[in-house]
Amino acid sequence: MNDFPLSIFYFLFNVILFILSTILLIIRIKRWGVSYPFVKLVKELFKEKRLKFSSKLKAIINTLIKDLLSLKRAGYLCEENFHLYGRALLIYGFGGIVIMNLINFILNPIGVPLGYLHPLSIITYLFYAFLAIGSFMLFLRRLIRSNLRKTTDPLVLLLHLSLFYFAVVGISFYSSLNSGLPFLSSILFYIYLSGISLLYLFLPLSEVGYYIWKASMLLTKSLLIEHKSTE
Amino acid sequence: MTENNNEKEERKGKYIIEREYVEDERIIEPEKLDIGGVDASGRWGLIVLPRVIKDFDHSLIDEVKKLPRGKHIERCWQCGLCTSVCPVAHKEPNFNPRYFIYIVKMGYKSEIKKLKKYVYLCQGCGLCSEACPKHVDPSGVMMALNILFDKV
Amino acid sequence: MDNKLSINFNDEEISLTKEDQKLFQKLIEERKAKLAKGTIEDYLRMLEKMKELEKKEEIILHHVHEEYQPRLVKTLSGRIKKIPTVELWQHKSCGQCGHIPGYISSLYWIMNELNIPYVDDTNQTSCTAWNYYGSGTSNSIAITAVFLRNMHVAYEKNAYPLIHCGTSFGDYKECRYLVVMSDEIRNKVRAILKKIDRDIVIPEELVHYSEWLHVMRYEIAERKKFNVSNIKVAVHAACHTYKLMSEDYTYDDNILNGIRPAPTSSIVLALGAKLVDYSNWYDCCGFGFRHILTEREISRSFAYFRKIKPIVEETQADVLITHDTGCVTTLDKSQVVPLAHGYKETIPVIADSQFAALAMGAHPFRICQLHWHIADWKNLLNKMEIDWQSAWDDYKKYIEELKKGAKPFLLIPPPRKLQPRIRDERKNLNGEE
Amino acid sequence: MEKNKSVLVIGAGPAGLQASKDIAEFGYRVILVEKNSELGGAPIRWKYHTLAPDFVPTEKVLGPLIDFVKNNNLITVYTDSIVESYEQKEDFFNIKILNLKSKGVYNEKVSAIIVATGFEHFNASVDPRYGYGINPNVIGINELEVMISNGKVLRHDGKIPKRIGFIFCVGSRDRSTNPWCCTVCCGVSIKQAIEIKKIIPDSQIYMIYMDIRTVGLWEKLYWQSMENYHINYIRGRVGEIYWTGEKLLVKGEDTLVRGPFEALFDMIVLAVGMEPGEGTKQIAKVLGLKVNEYGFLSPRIPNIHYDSGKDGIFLAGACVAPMSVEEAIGEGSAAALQAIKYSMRKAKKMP
Repeated sequence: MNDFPLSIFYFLFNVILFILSTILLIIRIKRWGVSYPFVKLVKELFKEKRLKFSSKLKAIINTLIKDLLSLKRAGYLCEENFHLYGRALLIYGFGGIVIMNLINFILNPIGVPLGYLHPLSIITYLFYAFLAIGSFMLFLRRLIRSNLRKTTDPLVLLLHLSLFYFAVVGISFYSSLNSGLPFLSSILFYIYLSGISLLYLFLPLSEVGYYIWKASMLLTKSLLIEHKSTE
Repeated sequence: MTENNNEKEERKGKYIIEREYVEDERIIEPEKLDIGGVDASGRWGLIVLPRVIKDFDHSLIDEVKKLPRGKHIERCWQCGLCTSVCPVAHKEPNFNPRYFIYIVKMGYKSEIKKLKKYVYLCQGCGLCSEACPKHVDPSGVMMALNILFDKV
Repeated sequence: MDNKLSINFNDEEISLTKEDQKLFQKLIEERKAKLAKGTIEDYLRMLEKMKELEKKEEIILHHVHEEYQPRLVKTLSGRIKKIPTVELWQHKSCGQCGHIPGYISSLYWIMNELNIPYVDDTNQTSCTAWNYYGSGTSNSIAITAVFLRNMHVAYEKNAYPLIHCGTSFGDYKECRYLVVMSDEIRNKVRAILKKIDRDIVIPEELVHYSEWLHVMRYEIAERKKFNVSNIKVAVHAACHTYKLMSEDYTYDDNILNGIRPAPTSSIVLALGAKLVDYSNWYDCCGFGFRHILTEREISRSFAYFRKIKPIVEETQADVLITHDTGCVTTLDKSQVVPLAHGYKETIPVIADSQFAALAMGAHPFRICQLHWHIADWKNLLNKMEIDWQSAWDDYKKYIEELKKGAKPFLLIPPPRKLQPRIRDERKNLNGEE
Repeated sequence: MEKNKSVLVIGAGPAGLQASKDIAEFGYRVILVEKNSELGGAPIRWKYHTLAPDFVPTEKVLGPLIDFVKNNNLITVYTDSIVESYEQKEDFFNIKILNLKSKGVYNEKVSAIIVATGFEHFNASVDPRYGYGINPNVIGINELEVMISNGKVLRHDGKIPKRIGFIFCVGSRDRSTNPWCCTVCCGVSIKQAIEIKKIIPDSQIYMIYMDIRTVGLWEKLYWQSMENYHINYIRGRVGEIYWTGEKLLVKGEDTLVRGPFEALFDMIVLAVGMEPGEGTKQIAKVLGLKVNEYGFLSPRIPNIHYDSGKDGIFLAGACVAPMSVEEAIGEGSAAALQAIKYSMRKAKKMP
């Protein structure tokens, strides 16, 4: 299987699964009977003419930084450092992987192995490691404390495991890619694809789906507040 | 979070001496009110709505039970263990998992409207579910209430 | 904790040692015990002491003797109370004359109709109870002196005081308790009265005008000209009449089976109207005294959401009747703002004397002066089949004439039989040497 | 067996019945004196449908006792009668029994006495704020028990109530009425609420409580009611009930929201507490037994209920303290054993 179609296949694979996952998320939100904030978010961003586009962007970025990246909503207020670091690693890890995938795809569409020491692969490894450690920490936390284990929803444990599985599989695939062992990387590639599809199909049904809805709903709210204050 | 934005605007009902006993939501102070040619705006046309609970409404609780991880909400007997271990509750007094569950169970819409912007502060850390003696899984219920309060 | 209790009293430090605190506490307890009232025993003990003081001639007791043609009613304490029906000294109310003049002109008109002699004395001072309860000015001695000064003027005119306002009535009941039970207050008040050549005269019974209407209800019902049987009436009993020294107000076993005060409800029943009940009859009208001065907004909302709205929702009554100045004013005037906010429930608020006068065919504007009331009374009058439109035109014409200098129409009290006591001897007012 | 040994048992409630059964099975004669005309005490008088916590039908528990007592020839039952006087001899008592209906007087000689005169439900009209007896549809849990055993819970106008409220601690834990807790009416009220939900599935039931005291294994009633039967719990007290003509306006405070509520209910059930019964007061005078400040018979040592402080007289059941049927039955047995032991030792002149 020559190289060229591999990256196209990988790209198409991602696009299809992304669409599938969005549909799953929308079905789930429909069952909740709540509005789809993404539509309102986009509408707010582009339709409203009075407010300059830049100030709207600024509002989004400031909410993103203040709420999400500073983990205000995701553990920052929680005194339990173990939980805070686990969450931080997981979120930064996951975010990083998504960004690195995009960058890799743009800079290296045909997936030429760059070797271990190449800065790009180092950063990718780093993010995967973050995700692996973060998800394992969260999983471990909920496993050790007996009462927490008893009261944790199995889906949450499954979520942490699936993220951990995805991270491990990701690292092994990338390292095999760099190591140049064609046979090994192809098997690992398919395992990696299984990891990705697991995420795409499972995330919208898990807590992350809820967090995506919540984040976009809060962004829309902050935009609405922005409009109200400027009227 | 620009939560309490009413600090900026002039506080309603500032002439009421026992002002802090009256919640903002219950004060209706008309900017402009004309009664038969007489200008009764502001203080002169101010009315304070009663805070008597007239009825109980349990439709909300059926909705919560349908939402993910909200199905054990009826087990809650208001013991307050969740609020006692909740890290957010110690920092933001308006965030109180026990109270959220109670106003949803009894359907006190006015309280829900007043406090709904605080329910998004839940960190999902699960300590409340760990502490809950009746395994209500309040952290899951908070997720459900996040969804529900967006509709109320 | 240190045994010093330090209080900052207009930024001057006062500190009480432990012993002082105990003494201070003991004093308060003693004073409270001495003046403890509110229980039926205290009330009856006060009445006994009043009679003893009369024997010892420390005070003059204004008896409800036969010339006043008294009628008997039962009070909450079970004691039988004598209500004088004729030769009455009208103790007017500042709020009624000021805000709702139709209140007492109706009462006078009824008395004229029934040919009841009375004295409408210009030499009466205000009872100062509003500012005592409202803003806390005045003190127990000053307010008792005003009470006894008015009673003495009535005694002088040889007419029995009939108190119009609930607050004066409640206040006078409390002052009478003070002046009878506390020698110190009595001596101080006597000194004040001496300065204006007056003596301590305490009425044997303190009578509120609603109790007079209660005992005269059948005579009034006889003269009824308009049929009120289809009028639904809600009654609000004023706190100061039956909650201040509650043992001394009229209760009747066959009116609301003796659980609630009889006046006002009894005259409504006697006139044949339908008395309706509502859930929070016990609540205040919103006036609350200091409350209406300092928290006008909450007082207005309380009156509307706690009284007017529930009454209209629960009973769809045609009129709300009460027997006190503050209640009529608050319940009537507090409806304006909520109606402007878009609430629909409204009900006319008038006094029992006005309702009786209307039923007896009094002029709605010259006598009952309903135009001082804001809540819409038109459909009440329509339902009573009173042609208020022509009465209004007639009233308009009367006003025009007055502007042109015509003599105003006055209510002349029927001639009296009792002669006023002439005050030439300083020493004794009973006419003896 | 001592042929002529016999024990007087006063009161045919659960405690008295159990005591009589145990003594008779031991071979002693029993003189059972009951003030009312039928045996069984409060559970039968108020037709308790089932007993907490497992909804066991009352007949299943008391039925056998009553049948045994009725058919056993060692037990002579005096219904509609009271003990008029007693005289303590060296090792026996002379008892004079008066039949209230026929006014006949009977003399009995017994070796020991068991007092099991039981309790009476608090008369809620003593507490005027609920308007019990004046407001229609305000009933006590005892009257509700009668309705449940008839299988129909109806308003005064025969309609089925939709919204029902239970008010806890009526005539209990209240200085102006009875300052003690009756230990059972939380459990009983919740049991009844569940039974109502079975009879009227779409009813809305509210328990207005100060504290829920479902002690011991009765706790599962509380959990069941909340989780399976969707019964609502409002923590607060009720200050006034007002009859608007078709519904009851209940005014109280919801202390979890720190606010007043005024809600319309179709029916209100008052969880009336337990008071020392008439029989208890009467027997205390006749036998000269000590009574504590609440009117319950006070044993020599408060923790040992059967020991009345007088030789040969033993106490059992709710005449000593508020308790449930199961405890009363247990105490009946205990008193029976003490009575038998006392008689045997007296017979053998042992101290």
